[in-house]
Amino acid sequence: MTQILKTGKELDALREKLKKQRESVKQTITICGGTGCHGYGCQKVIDAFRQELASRKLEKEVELRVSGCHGFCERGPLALLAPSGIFYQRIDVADVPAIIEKTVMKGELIDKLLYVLEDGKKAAHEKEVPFYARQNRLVFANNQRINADSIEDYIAVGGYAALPKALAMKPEAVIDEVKKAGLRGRGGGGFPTGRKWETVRKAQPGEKRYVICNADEGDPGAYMDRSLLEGNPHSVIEGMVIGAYAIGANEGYIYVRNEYPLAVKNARIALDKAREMGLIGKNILGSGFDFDIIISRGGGAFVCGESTALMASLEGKIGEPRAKYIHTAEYGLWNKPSCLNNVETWANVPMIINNGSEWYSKIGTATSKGTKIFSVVGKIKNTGLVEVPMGVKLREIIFDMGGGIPNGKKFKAVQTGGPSGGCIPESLLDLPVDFDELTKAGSMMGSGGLIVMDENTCMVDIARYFTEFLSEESCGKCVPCREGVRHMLEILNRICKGEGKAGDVELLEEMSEAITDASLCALGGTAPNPVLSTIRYFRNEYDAHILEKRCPAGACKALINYSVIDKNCTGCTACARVCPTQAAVATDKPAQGAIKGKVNPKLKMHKIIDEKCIRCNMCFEACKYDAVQIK
Amino acid sequence: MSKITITIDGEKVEATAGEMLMDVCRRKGIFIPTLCDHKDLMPYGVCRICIVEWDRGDWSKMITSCNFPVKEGQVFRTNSEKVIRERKMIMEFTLARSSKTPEIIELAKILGVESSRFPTQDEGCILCGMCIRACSEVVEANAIGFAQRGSHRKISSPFYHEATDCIGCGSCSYICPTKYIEMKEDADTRTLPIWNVTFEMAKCKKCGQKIAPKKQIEFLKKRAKNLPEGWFDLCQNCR
Amino acid sequence: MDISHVDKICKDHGNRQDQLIGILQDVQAQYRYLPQKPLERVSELLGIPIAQVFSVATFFRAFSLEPRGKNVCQVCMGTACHVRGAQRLLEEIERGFGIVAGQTTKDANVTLETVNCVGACALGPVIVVNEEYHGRMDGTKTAKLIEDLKTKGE
Amino acid sequence: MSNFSVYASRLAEKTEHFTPGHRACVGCAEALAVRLVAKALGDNVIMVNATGCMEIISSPYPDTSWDVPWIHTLFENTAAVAAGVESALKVLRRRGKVKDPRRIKVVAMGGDGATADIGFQALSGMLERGHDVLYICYDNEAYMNTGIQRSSATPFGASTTTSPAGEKSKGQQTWKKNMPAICAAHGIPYVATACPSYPFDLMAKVKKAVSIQGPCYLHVLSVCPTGWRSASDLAIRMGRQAIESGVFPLYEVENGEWKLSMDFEKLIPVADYMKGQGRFRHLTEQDIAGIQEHVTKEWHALRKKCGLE
Repeated sequence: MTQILKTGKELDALREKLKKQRESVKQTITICGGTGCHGYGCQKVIDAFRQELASRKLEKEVELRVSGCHGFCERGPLALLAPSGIFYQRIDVADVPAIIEKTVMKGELIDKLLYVLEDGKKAAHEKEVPFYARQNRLVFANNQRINADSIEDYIAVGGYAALPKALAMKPEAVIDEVKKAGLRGRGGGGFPTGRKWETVRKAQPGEKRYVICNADEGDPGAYMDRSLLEGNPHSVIEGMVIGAYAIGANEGYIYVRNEYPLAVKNARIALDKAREMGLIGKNILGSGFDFDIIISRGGGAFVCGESTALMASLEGKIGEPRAKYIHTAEYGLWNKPSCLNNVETWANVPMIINNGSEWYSKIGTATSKGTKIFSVVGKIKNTGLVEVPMGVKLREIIFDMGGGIPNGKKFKAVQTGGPSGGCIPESLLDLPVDFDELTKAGSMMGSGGLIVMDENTCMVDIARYFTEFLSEESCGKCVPCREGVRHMLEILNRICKGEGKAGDVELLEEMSEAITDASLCALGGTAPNPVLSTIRYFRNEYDAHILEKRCPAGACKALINYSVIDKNCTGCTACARVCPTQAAVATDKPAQGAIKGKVNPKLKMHKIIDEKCIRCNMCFEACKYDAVQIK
Repeated sequence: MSKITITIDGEKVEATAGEMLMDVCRRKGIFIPTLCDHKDLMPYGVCRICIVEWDRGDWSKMITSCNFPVKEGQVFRTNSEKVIRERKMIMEFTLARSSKTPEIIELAKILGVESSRFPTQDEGCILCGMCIRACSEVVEANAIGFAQRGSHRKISSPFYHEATDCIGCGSCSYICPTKYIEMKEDADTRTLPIWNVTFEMAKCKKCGQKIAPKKQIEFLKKRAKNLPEGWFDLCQNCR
Repeated sequence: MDISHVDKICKDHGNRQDQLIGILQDVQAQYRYLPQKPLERVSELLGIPIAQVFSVATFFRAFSLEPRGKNVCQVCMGTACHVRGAQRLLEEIERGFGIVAGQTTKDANVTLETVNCVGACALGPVIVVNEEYHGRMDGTKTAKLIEDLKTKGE
Repeated sequence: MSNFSVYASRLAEKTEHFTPGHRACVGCAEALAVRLVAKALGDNVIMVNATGCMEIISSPYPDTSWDVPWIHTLFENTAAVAAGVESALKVLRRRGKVKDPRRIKVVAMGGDGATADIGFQALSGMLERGHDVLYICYDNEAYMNTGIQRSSATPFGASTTTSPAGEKSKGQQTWKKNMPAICAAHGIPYVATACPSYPFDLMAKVKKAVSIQGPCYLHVLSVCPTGWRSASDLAIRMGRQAIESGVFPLYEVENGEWKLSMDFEKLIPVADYMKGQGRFRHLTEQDIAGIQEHVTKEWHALRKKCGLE
């Protein structure tokens, strides 16, 4: 039976009750049920645990929790055991009986499931793992403590405590608190959240107003919003209710990407539960304040990260932005004052109300407060989500938490801010991460994707990739973005094909000025950033492509050749078997390379016929003896 | 509406608060090129040719004058080097798209652009959206729209078939700045090939002259109230 | 074509204009693409002009106005996947089925699409087949995936 | 283009460059024509205005109806002055004194007397020299400003003060001079006829004419209730009847190619057009039959030129 909460006191009482219930359980096993771990097959592991527990009749003593993303996606599927705090990674279905048998029942560690530290020692607890050790998990903390679809869990760990507190305050005081905390929008632009709320509150007196949660995380390479909404949707909802109360809105939307089915599902469950308990809906906790939230699914358009485009799309129109000389805070959705913040921003709000602005503003740098979640992906050892206080150096994130570059390759650059951001070279890695510092370096915070690139990543190709992405994602409304970005792409394509001309780089720079200044929205306005930042820091690579017709990273297909290193070729025929165009063929000479220390003269040396080669990289991947080289 | 004073190119100009900058410039006889602005339609701000520089003291910002509501004390430059340079680049983009359209070639010449450095196309439509806006804002028929997005964007009837809501009023053709939207008429019919529609024309009961497409008259009948019986049966001459 | 589903879908969404995209998603889930008749019905029920519904249906990437195959194979082209070689995998699949991204095989078995980031960046490169994630793909795994899909079609 | 009627009117230019408050007679279709032309031209224009009704009514000292540059010229030299303005602009531009990158349109205008009679040779010279000027003739078929004297554009049978109808006379004894054809014969790029009763056709033709480089000629029939002795509320209808009866057909001649703007399966009788006008009141049925015959013949000749017969 769901209890309808009529006052804050009832909520507190319920929390106490749930806490006790939670404490009564002797042991818990928390399995990460984020999308990353699902990709590794965590559902099978979960099912195995369930079965195992059932067969041993341990269901009452051991609680199995399926939580949201724990962040360390690289090592999934992950499990966290309480109260022992043991942390297991890369779990296989076959390991499940052993975990129950040894660890849960006897408290023994299973060696092979522990994380191996750099010095070869094993870490039994999360805190000992460098990836977790240096993080400061505030927003993300509850993700691994609760069942993603359980409101009771959220309440038990202190959720919805900020709500009655805020409802007891005057709306202006709530805004004031957020302003003092120095919270800035986590969606990319970094606009002060409190100021935005204030504008919305003051605009068009007497009119209806809206709060909107932007969960249309379009930045490729960023997925913290997804993880939050999947793992802890109530924190977002709580933030939205507080925000709505502060600005005087009675209706809210969560605009979520349809590509995130689990996030849609969990958010929907969370809303239904919150509504049942009276935490959203009419007369919330007896305060007389009404507020409800509807989920709207996006259709897959990067431009809908732009507030005006998102609102147009909510209105059932095509997602094209409009000029923002009149702010959406004054005339937004259906021409009413509207407050749009992204998932992470909303999730920060309950924390500020709970702990006070003074506490919050102590975290971070002078202009950027609080923590920020980054998704560290690309050519890096420990891919995953990290939450760090603002001001942490990029180097710490990439090398200390991220573990550096795999396969002994060299670090080349890190791309921040998604397609609108820029590439930051090694020389700037000691840059503290905050909104203003990144902008100064020609990039931006964006939603917090950090894509790490190694020496095999071609920076011209990266610029081309982002430009292609933006050209496809441009809504096509205004000329500089639609036509300009397309022409930029055309030039970059030429350069990557080895058809670049002297003066192309200068033309790109000239075009960038007009595209940046004259585009209608931020998509176009920041579209040249990847090109400009790569020109700024990696001009030599452009020159190599244009003047020497050479791709230094060996990535641009038209500028590279595959060949066989004779002395390494063992004649194993792996390349010939995978080659889709019969470009890798055996010669009549015997192979010189040794298999397990032995040269087999019956095996023939292979070669690659360049005219037939389509540079699909299959032979390179297939060769176990490093006999295929890219030049 | 309160009167305000703004500065354009060093000259003090009186304006009404909230008035669009382009209108103020026009009144002062300052030439602002545009390809997508129309007085009877809501500003859309897509051709971007009308950009001017908004002087903020120690920094400046480029804004489009067609949809920029002016406020007291603002300072603008409509002919700074930056404005001229960026307008030229945008014009080059537009010219590359519509390299054979006389109206575009002429405006390009005015802005000092003789040719485009980019690969050229011969697209009659510049995607200014005037036809679509006229159809929805003025006629309220909402018969046409944009299809696709990005560089694939085009104006289109639903499903690229017959525009079922089209009433054949021809406003799209009338307003099209590049004369891309054709309207053909013969003795009994009117055709708008781009929307795949042909209409039978209603004729005046008295003189037999064509009045308008029958569908348009039906559309009007639904909206116009209190008109005399048979008002739509006669042409303007015979009414 | 049976368009009675459309009425239910729209009703489930409260016939609200602000649910247009969600409704179109559900209509697409029902018919595997967006046929004209159901869209006209949506237009009628929601009071949104058909021209606008059509614009929205062609604007967003998620929608297809052409019938899609029995299996939908999506290659993630997000940045993380790109730097880990997603382009090559896409080309491999294109070769494997003899179609390019956005097309459907002649036997209507497989539709190949690209998506801009499915938010599983740690798994990159990712290929999603019928909403099932295949992470850390390489040439060999992809070749197997192609074979599997081909057998499914038989 | 004729039936843009309903919605296009809402999209038409609303700024007036020939502003209200002028002294034209009630129901003057010529003032209406000038207003529409000024609208179509916009503000980037220099007007050269011959002596005549439009000059007198728009510029009584110290007022003016014009909010574009405007110069008054004599009957005989309008086209010459316009040619001078255009040449001067060229020179000023070359010397850097005119910096506006736009083409500044020079438009000359005059009545039928200033065009077909007194200013005829200057016009012919301007057309022949190829100046980039649009010449617009507002034809009200007599010298109305000075008291309704006949001009060479007065139609056959019309009674004016110098071609009065009486016992011995049946009014004007010659057929109307075909100015558009004469101008077209100069081989200029664009000649057209128009009438304010068809405002969108008129404005489209003006816009087309100014967009064309080189001399262009536009002949606008302007109903004059005072001089034609017709009801002042019927000027628009009378204009339509002139076109529908074939008395004043609407056509364009673009680079020597003739094109009818409005074709009719069946023309309305000339008598319908004439009956509302005092200047034709004296004509007998037989006279009108003669005129009808002439009009029909001319109409077919025109259709033939346009390749329709």
